[in-house]
Amino acid sequence: MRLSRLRSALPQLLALALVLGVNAILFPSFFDLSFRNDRLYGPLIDVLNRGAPVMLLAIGMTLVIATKGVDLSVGATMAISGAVAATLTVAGVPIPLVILAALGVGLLCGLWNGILVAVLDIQPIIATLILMVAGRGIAQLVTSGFIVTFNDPVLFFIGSGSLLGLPMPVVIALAMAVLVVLLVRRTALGLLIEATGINRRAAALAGVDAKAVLIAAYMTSGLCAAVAGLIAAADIRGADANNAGLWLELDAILAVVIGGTSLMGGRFSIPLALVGALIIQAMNTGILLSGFPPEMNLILKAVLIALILVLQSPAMGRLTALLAAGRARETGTAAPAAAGSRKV
Amino acid sequence: MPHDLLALRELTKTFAGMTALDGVDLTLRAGEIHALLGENGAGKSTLIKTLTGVYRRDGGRILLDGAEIHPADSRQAQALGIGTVYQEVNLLPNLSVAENLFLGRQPTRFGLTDGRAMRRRTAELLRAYGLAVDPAAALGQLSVAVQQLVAIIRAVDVSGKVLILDEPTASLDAAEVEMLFAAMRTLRDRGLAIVFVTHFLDQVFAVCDRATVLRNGRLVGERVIAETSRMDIVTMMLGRELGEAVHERAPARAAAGEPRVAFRRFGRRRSVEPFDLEIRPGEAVGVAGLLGSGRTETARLVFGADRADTGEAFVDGKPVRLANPRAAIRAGFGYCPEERKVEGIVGDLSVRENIVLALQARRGWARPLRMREQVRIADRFVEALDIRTTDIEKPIRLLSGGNQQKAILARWLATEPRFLILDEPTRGIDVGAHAEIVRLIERLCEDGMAMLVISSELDEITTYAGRVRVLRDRRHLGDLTGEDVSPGAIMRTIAGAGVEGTHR
Amino acid sequence: MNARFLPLLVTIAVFAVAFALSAVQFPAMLSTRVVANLLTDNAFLGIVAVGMTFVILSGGIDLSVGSVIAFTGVFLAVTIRDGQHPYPMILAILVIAALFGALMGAMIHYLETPPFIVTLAGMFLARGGCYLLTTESVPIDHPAFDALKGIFWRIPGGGRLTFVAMVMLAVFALGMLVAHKTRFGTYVYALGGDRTSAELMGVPVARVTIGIYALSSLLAGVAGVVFALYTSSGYSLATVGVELDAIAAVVIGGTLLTGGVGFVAGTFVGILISGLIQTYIVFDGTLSSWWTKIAIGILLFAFITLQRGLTKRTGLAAAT
Amino acid sequence: QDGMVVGFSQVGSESGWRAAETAVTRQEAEKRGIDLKFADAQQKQENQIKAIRSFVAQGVDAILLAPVVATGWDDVLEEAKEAEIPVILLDRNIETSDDDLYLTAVTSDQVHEGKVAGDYLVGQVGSKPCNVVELQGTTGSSPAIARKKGFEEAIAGHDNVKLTRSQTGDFTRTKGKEVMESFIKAENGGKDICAVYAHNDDMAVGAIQAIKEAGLKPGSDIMVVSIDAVPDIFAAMAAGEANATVELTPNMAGPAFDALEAYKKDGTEPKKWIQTESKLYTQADDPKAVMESKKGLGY
Ligand SMILES: Nc1ncnc2c1ncn2[C@@H]1O[C@H](COP(=O)(O)OP(=O)(O)OP(=O)(O)O)[C@@H](O)[C@H]1O
Ligand SMILES: Nc1ncnc2c1ncn2[C@@H]1O[C@H](COP(=O)(O)OP(=O)(O)OP(=O)(O)O)[C@@H](O)[C@H]1O
Ligand SMILES: [Mg+2]
Ligand SMILES: [Mg+2]
Repeated sequence: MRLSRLRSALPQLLALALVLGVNAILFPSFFDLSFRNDRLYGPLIDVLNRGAPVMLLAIGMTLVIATKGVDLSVGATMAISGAVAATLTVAGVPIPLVILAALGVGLLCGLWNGILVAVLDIQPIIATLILMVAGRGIAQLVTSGFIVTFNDPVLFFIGSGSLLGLPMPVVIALAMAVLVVLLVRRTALGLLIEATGINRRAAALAGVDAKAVLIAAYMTSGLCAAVAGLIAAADIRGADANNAGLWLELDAILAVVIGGTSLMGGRFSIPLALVGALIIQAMNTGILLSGFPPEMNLILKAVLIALILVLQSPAMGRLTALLAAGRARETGTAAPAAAGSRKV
Repeated sequence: MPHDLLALRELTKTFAGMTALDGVDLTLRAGEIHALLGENGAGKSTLIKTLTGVYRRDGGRILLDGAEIHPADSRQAQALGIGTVYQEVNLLPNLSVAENLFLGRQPTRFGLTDGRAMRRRTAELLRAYGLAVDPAAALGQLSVAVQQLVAIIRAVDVSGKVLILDEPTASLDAAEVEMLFAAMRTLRDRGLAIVFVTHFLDQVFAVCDRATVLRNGRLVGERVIAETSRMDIVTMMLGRELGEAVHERAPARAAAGEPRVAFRRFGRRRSVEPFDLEIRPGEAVGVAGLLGSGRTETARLVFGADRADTGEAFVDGKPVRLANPRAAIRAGFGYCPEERKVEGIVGDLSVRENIVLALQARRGWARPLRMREQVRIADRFVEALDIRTTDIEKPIRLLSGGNQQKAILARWLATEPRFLILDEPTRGIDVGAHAEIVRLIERLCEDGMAMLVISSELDEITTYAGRVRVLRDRRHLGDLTGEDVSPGAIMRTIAGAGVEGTHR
Repeated sequence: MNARFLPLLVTIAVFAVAFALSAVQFPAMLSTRVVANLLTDNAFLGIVAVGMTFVILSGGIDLSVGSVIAFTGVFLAVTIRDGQHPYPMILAILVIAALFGALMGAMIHYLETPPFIVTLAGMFLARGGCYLLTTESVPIDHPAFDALKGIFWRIPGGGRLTFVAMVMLAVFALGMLVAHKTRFGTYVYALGGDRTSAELMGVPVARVTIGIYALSSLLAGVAGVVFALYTSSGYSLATVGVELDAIAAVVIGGTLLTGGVGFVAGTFVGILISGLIQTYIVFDGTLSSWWTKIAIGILLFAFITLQRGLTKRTGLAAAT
Repeated sequence: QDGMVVGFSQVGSESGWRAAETAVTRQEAEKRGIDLKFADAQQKQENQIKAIRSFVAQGVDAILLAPVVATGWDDVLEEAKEAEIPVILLDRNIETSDDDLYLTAVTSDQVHEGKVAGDYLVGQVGSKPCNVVELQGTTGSSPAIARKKGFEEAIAGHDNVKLTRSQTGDFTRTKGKEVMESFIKAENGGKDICAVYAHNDDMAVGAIQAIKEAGLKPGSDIMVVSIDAVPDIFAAMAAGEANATVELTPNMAGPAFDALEAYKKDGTEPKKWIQTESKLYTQADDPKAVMESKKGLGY
């Protein structure tokens, strides 16, 4: 069971290894790690640290995609939560309240999306597109369009502090991942989400409260986006309503899909979505370190994604299986298929 | 003289570690109807899909008219003159009836498809089969039975040499089945070879010339129908003798006590006219009627899947609101829907998860069933209902059709319902399991469950139902009880004779 | 009428009502100039949206179109600057675009990978291709090119039906023909309805998938040419995010993102609706940057809920 | 005169500077009693063209255009000209075959901005060797191209000043910080970097944080030079963490309205290019005071 799960994660892990390997070729000291300012320091840590927001988004996005939906509004939600946090901090509101407000706003955004999708039955992409467009406007409304800088040690710590040798954003993202994984796997939520995503009609007839499940998924996504927004704001010590989280929804969806969760809903894996997020960030960091001219960034990304696609494709899996079987036949050992037939 | 039209030799197919077909031979002659028989999971559907190239075969040869063929997909098989109706209705619900019938071979004019000609020819075809359906209607809006008929008409129309029908009669009633048989005989006489998969032995003996029997993916034997007996065939399929007689009439139980569930003037506009219904503990009420008579609608209404707009419902004398399935489940209801593929199975989930789904949904998300408990429940029902699967972790969509049906039944039994609604519970279930399920229904009644069972098989209904509700044109005509619970009386009631006599 | 056309009729009705309301508020909206502008200004978007309709009908998605438009413009601008004649270059880029789409379609089919990632990679590649050609914005200045731009039909009342608007209308007409009157069109619907069933019924899935993405990219190429005519230049940062605008127009037009249900004609109304929202906001002219965004969101929401509500109600009534 | 209706097609609100420009334009219009019709194009040329067309259809008295890109305006400006509506360009010039299509352009010289920044750096380092890393604006955007060009002109011929790394930071703080982190990793923990040149202040602010978090001192260990002069960079300068910035004034509308009013009154043709000043601010210019003075401008 354990082993089979590891085997199903193989394509993603291979892809990550591939990207890291390419990075190490382009930038030899890529794996250098040192201890500085109470924390680990080095390109690998940068990958984790910079990848934290997309990792967070990917956690919620995985659940939404598992319900056969998609959440385009996460970038905008990040902007709103950052804007709210910054504005309240500047206004002198105590920090615990600020954080609660920022997270609450995220939950509210998720609730809105969830109601549109589950109750009003609007297609997820268009339902969340509404908040994607309007949300950034709301964030700018909160900040009046300029970058609100703040000065608060707690928020600074969230952005650039460290715990157990790891940067805070990484710690928060991992904690959130563990929390959500526990939430969906230790309760029946995961099963209900998957059932709803695969066959909503059958699930509803079996007594699954599909509406509540959908709303819960979008609210989790909103919450994750709010945390990511808080981190993004804390990172630059200011809320940039115009650019915070811009286009990150695409990265998050990409991470989830690389992680093997189908956009048609159903079976999902949060850990693999995190691996997906790391693959994307490793690509970005590698490009920055490599010293190629910036005009090449997108081409490099495209080529890498294409490579990952080929590597992960089921067709490729069959091909390797075929080769393996062929080799087995050549060496005279029975092909696994034949062995199987004798057993049954 | 009939010659060997299609021959399968040593056909082998394995799925990840399990052998579904193990060197199977099959010979089809021109101008014969050939039954392909076997238990659920014996490999019938797999054989068909391997033959038409949907699955890549791992070994063996396929000869058509003596020449080896290698269809890579259903399309190429069609081009070779092999038309197929696969087990689940595999048509496109979003296209019109006409488009479904002519997909891939629409008539064209000046390079553009000629919609009018297509609809005209569709109307002709439908008329020939007595279907009053608008050719331009979206297929998904029609009942499963009509969809099944459309699939058959399409396959018949595209097959030039071989017609394959995988359980086509599962959702048809007697009249439609007769019509289908008439068409099959005509085609046979025209020299087609027809493969016919069914679990109804009556039908085998009614139309088939020869039969090939599979068991566990192996060929058991081939028989000429005229020279063999039912028992012989059943024994070949099961590998043992079928214990008891299948159609033994249960002693009519006098249902006693207060009603478990009661519905007063329950109805819904444009669906079913208001009706009264009471079911007592230990009572199984059968529901009979023609296609589209409103049986499925009645079941959905009673389960809260469609909301009733008039009337009230009572459980143990107390009023309940059946606003949605969840409310019904809370009240102790269970419902096995008719459309297994769209409303029953959750395809990518495992057999285990499908079985525990309803129970888990009722407990709520916060009170998960422990893994050990889930496995125990799943194992128990896999054993009790003899669900053939290599592994309870296998995605349910990979199970054979009949075994999927059993798993859905298990899903509801696991919730230990007080009132169970079954819509065509034995559809696609083999003889052995059929007897099991009939026995199961009887046992559940003995244990005091209240049941509403819809079935097109009147023989079956009369076995376990002490009372039969008859429907026509979305109206509940009334109940047949006692000696009137017989296929003949039901047929007469449906047909309109003697209604007055039984209706009270 | 057939129930399948209901969402389309509702969408048209919603647009008509909205246009009437806007015209009451701003009578200038009724001029032929505004109506003609609506067509001209959204011509390139309409053309890609037709391709996107096919992709979405088949149950897929194409994120690369915005970048393909930009690449087409940059390619034309650079080659014409370097002395090539526009017409052969237009032909060349259309062929390139179609091949590019076919390649994506082939990857989607043969590697069995989700269209989302494949076309996202395509989006990066085409945009990166722009940067490789040039990062600057390059004007297009060629008599043959200007000749195309010069074609228009003057409508009474000051409006002009420009060449690009005519191209868009032609593409919509052709799109409807292909969707509803060819085998390919039916195959597209079949794929979106249920891929497995379609395959079992003998739809040539590989060919159709490749064809769909080739068509989408080809139309993105046409849209790129139209955009180049519209702006007389090629710019590598042009039309960022247009794929989302196109998807939104398709979905507003009543096509289901899950595939199999929808109309090319609906997309046309979708384009008009999104154009109307923009025009309305510009006519209003009092909204700040952020209120502009919020207003777009609110109007979008209003349209969608109205459309859904009406479809549901009339749908119930029609079911009698 | 009074009650003139002017349409303003703004690029969007992608940065603090942009928001300030919008705010100042509104203030200037209000001061003069002009009815400003504002249209935000969300960074899309097609939206700007649509907006101008709508302005023409509405019959405004004049149009202000802050073009998102230099090319592709001929046709729509032609339409405005046919309707006899004067168009004034703000903060960026356009490439056109016919200068008569617009009344005047109020812009800075962005190549010059880059050159001012480069000259400052060259002057500061003297003859010492200096490896500079560059944070570019959005790839393909005209300020990024021009500011790079100007800077390279300034350091050309000074062989001790070298551009060793150059990446895009998309004009944002987040990306500026991320790219700078990588540069530091790539250049021997930052020890091989003498200065960072950022195409705008926002990226510079991000870079400053990255430098600090790497344990280095921005402003001394690594010099920071940037462009725009938004308030936050003055705060950094006051703290000694940034060295210089080149001002790009958000008040483009003031001169534009002046020219427009003169033109409307008696047909005075303004100059074709009204160039705004590209003033260099350093730590010596009392950054705190400058910051205060900019507070009211809507940054
Ligand atoms: N794609 C697949 N992957 C793995 N196993 C499969 C697959 N398809 C079928 N099987 C297995 O092969 C066996 C034969 O299934 P098949 O569908 O051919 O049975 P059948 O004879 O048609 O039964 P039924 O009467 O219930 O339709 C079953 O055990 C089933 O679980
Ligand atoms: N022969 C037919 N011709 C046209 N439409 C039909 C026919 N049979 C059924 N229908 C349609 O199918 C729909 C489904 O009916 P319903 O599900 O109530 O049938 P049912 O009584 O459950 O029968 P079954 O379950 O055998 O299909 C009805 O709306 C009916 O109009
Ligand atoms: Mg079968
Ligand atoms: Mg039914």
